[in-house]
Amino acid sequence: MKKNSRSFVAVTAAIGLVMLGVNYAPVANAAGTLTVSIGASVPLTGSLAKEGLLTKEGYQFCQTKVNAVSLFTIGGKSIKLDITYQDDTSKPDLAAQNLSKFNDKGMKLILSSYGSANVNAQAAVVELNKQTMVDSGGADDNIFNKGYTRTFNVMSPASEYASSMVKAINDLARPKPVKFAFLSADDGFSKTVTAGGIKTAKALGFTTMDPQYFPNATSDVSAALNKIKADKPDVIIGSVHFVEGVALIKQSKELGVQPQSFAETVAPPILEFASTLGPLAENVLGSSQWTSTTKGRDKYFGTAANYATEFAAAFGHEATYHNAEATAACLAMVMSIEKAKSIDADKVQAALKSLNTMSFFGTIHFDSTGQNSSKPMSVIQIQKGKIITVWPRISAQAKMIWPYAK
Amino acid sequence: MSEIPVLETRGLGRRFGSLDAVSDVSFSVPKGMILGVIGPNGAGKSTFINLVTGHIKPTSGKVFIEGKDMTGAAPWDIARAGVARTFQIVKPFNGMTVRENIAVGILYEPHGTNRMAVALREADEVLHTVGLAGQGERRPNELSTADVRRLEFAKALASRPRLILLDEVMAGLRPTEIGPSLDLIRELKAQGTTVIVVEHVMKAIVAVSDEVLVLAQGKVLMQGDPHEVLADPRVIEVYLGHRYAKRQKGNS
Amino acid sequence: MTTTPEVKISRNLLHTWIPSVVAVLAVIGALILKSHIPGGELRAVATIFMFIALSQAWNIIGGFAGYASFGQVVFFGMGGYFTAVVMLKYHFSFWVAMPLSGLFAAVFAMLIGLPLLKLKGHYFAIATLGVAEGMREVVINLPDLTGGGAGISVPIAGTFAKTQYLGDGGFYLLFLGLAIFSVGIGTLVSRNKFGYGLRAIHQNEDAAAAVGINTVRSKVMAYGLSAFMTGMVGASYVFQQVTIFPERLFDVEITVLMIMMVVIGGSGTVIGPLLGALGLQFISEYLREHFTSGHTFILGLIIILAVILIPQGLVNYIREGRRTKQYSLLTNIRRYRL
Amino acid sequence: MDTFLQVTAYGLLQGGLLALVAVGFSLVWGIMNIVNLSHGAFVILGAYIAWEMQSWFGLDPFLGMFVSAAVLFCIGYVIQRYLINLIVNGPVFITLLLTFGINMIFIQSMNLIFTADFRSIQTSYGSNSLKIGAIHIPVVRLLAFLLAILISFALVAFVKRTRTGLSIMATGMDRGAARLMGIRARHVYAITFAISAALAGMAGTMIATIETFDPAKAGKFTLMAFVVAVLGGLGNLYGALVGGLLIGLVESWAGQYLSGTWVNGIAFLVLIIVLIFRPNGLVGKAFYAARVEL
Repeated sequence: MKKNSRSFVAVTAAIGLVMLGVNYAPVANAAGTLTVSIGASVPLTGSLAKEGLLTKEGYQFCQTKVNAVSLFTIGGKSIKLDITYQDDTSKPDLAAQNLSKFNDKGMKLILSSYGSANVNAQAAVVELNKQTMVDSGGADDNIFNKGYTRTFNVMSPASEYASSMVKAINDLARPKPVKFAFLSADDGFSKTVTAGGIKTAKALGFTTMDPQYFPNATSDVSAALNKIKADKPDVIIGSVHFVEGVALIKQSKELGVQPQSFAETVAPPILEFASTLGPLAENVLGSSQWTSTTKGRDKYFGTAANYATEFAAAFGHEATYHNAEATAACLAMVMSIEKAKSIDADKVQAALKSLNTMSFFGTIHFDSTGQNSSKPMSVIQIQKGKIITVWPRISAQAKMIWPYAK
Repeated sequence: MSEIPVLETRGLGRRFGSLDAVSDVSFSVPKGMILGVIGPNGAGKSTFINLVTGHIKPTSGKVFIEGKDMTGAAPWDIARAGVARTFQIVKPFNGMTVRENIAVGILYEPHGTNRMAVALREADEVLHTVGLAGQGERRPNELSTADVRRLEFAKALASRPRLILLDEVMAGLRPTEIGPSLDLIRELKAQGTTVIVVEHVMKAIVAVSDEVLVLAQGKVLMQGDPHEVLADPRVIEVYLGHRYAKRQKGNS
Repeated sequence: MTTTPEVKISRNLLHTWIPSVVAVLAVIGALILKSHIPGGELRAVATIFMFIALSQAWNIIGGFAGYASFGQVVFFGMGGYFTAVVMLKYHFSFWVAMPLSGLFAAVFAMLIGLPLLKLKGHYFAIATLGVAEGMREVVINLPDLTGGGAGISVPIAGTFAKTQYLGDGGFYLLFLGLAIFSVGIGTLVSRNKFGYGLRAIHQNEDAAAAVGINTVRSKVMAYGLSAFMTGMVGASYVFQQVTIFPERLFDVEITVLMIMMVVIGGSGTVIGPLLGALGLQFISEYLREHFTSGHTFILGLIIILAVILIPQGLVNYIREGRRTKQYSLLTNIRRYRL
Repeated sequence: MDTFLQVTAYGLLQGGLLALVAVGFSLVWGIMNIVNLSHGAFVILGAYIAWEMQSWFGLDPFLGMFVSAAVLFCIGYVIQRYLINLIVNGPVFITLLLTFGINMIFIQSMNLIFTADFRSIQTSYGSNSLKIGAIHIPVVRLLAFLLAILISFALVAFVKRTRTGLSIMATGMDRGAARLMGIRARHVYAITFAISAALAGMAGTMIATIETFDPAKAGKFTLMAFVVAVLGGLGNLYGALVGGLLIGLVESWAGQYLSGTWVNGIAFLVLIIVLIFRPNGLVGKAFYAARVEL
């Protein structure tokens, strides 16, 4: 007992010492440069590791590019981005805790984690710590309806994900389909997406069936398909993530569910979607935050096409919209720093509020809740294994193929 | 025998599937008696004990403890009614010291102390009684086979039972170690405790029992004076035949 | 009888005040530490406290009674959701909601415990795991009450917030309090009749019943107590996190962490789970910060080594060593190898 | 009616896949009393190996699965012989923790080697279905289902007919006695674990052909194997098959006839009910349940 108690004291003391000894990295001040320390907690392990890595790549690309061009100075010093990464293992509590640790080290500027749950937790902490965060990975509306003022999201809101595809079909599909079936994962984000889609579809006069839900990240959506099969919908819209998205297409084939068209959120613009499904992926519609034909340009990355080329050269794979979102978030941060002529979190926050600019990512302009609601989403279609932008018409690379039979 | 018997069973039976492990066992044990229970392997001796102590629920019949119907009662209720037991396959509490093993029994005795320190002190007395003095701080798994048997015995004694059922406490003991155990059983009787001894060691049973009950195929074959029972040809036939003879030879 | 036991007992009594003094010093140390570390570190240390409380809670049912509650997180989740719902919908103060959450979890545990605690070993483990996974589904499928997959947010400011957000320092103290409370309960249980009854049940239920222990009642009580503590921790976690989601609140990994901490520290002891929580949480936090891509790999290695070298847990290893004067790790390996 | 038949058929097929995942897990648990928390990681590793075989050599997954099985057999042997054997006589929690540690290392290694990208093995026949009336029977799922049945029978034949199989069984029942009979328990344990890992590898290949996989999915397969093994019961090599089919059916029916997303909840409810009324599982033997010690 005695000995154990002593070891307890020793361990407590040791922990105390180590924690006191944590280094508070001051803003390094080399001659002529001003280092901007930015904290980024991203999921590098766990269920969101894949998207987390894409997010990190996007941030890294931004840092390299911005540091290389060095387009403005503050007080005569050129800006150097220094982004510190921490793994949050795909868990909201760690995503939040990492931000507080950044705060300890004086990092007030934050680039977000990936996933609505993670970003939701982060947004609360950002408010408390008076940090300023640009969000590239959490689009769920319920992050932005809480009155937070320090989180800014470069993405189009969740309600646009399915809506944009409904609008595209309304706009381009001939003969026009009649009946829409919505299949959805049961997480908050996907449900918001579905609700938005149904609202738009009804407004445009389409018939909508009751949405069918399945567990988030399931690889078996057969129950939902069996339920809608008899009603023969013309279009199946899936609010899904990658795994459910692939399952939806595969199992539809297996079960003989044959609508005129499939449209899915999130999954189709991911590169593996086409390679995983092969011919089954052909002509599936998807909504994307960004494509290489997105309209707009900025002084760091040029156009979306420039971005795509340079990114592919730097990372050896095509840029996905997750990469672009992350870069865009970082870009919004940089532009606001330039505008504020300061790296103070409050001044950057003020600059973000009034930011209104074009970029390789399209419009970046935050509404009062901090969402980039004026940015339209693009609709893509897998055509011959390639991700082709088909809507809005202005950035379309090819015509939407319609209808198609599976 | 106008007194209420400490233990009485009426038509006690237990059926496992289509097998009658024990059937129609009726007998009674008056206060202060040492009853020996014998029978060949599979005769239902352990099942019988388990039926009395509530570890197995009977499918027929009744169990009365000091006149009270305890049929189907939970083992702890039977323990609290003053019945203690040992297990044929010893079940010491391995995570605790030998003293603590005993102390648990003392703590959970209805009229006992609730304080561990007191219970530990009392445990030392029990350990002394069974010949484990000085072993109190060891772990059961560090004891010799004989000492583990003693511990099993001591655990049963800890709750100061009025009836104690000993399931082969002498199995595996050397002849020299059997003597002290028998003395202990006699001492229990002297203190007024009723004892039921289930044994394979025939010599021990004969030496200590006031009466012997013979189980065969789950039924009572006969009950009576040890020497008379052992001399009975039916008993010799079902059970003792070669085994007892062999043992006698080996012991002489 | 002899005089030796008397001496031993008085020595034991002497021993009892040393841990108390150490405990008081540790608490004072923790309070001093609070004013010396910044918010993020406070949060990290609060998480350590949280796991101390959780591992102590698990230790009651898993360590003492030997029932491997693999679904322990269900009480964390239900306690958490109870608090979130009553704070959001009924405007409860957190200080009322928290103990109620504990009670809610305890009552639930005792209800499911009646049938489940008849199961043994892995079967109990999987059944409790089933309850946890099932309850998560229930929470997801009751969106009107729980917010479903979209999560639920506790009011922390404004008119609906009866209790203002505590801040990093406040939660540090709250979790410290829970840790103290749980270590206190653990100490009490480890020394009293109830705790010895549980240990006896752990070793052998038939033998425990034979000495008069009401095994059913003891197990159900232990499960309830364990759930009570876990539920209160869950409630506090929810308040700290503000917005919560079913995936995290019913995350099986939280259970696994509790078990790891208890087993590596030394199950069935009080100091073991405490050290386990402290050590493991500290190491994993350190690794995560310094080895961004390889931290789980290293943590896995550490766990494997710890399990092979000191399978009985740190505290039990030291205790055995002191008793038998045998510290060799090789003998230790020999004990459980084939 | 068609819908019911379709749902039932699909549930059975899905159940076969679950059985395939669980059969090795159940074997190791039954024989050695080890709950292998790294089983799911073995499944995923098997999927990766088959995927690599296809992408490098164009090997069809139904051939590639033998490569997966062979590689995992070796890995499994080494892990049991040189790691798990070291603590196999310890309390159950020790083996749980050890395999959890192994699991962490495997998952992180796969994360680093293969990245967290989603993958899937593509075949020309991948999503084809046989049509029986209005019922669609997906070909690959059917093959996986048949494989699960085949493996269950093969395993029983192996255990009952071969020397190695008999020594595995004997060791499972009474290690001491088996040792006295000259059975090398260390080797037999390692072989048993190796077989289990090999079966996980085959299951992984099927998973890769039917669905998508990534390292983070490992935990899900371990959990399902756990449920299926308990449900079927230990000590019966058909246990996994029975448990798998039941879960498959229940989930399928629940998905079809209940609203919302209750499928997993219902599966676990069935599990708990079965455990309360039949603690040894549906076809398990009491010996294996009683033996469990903590």
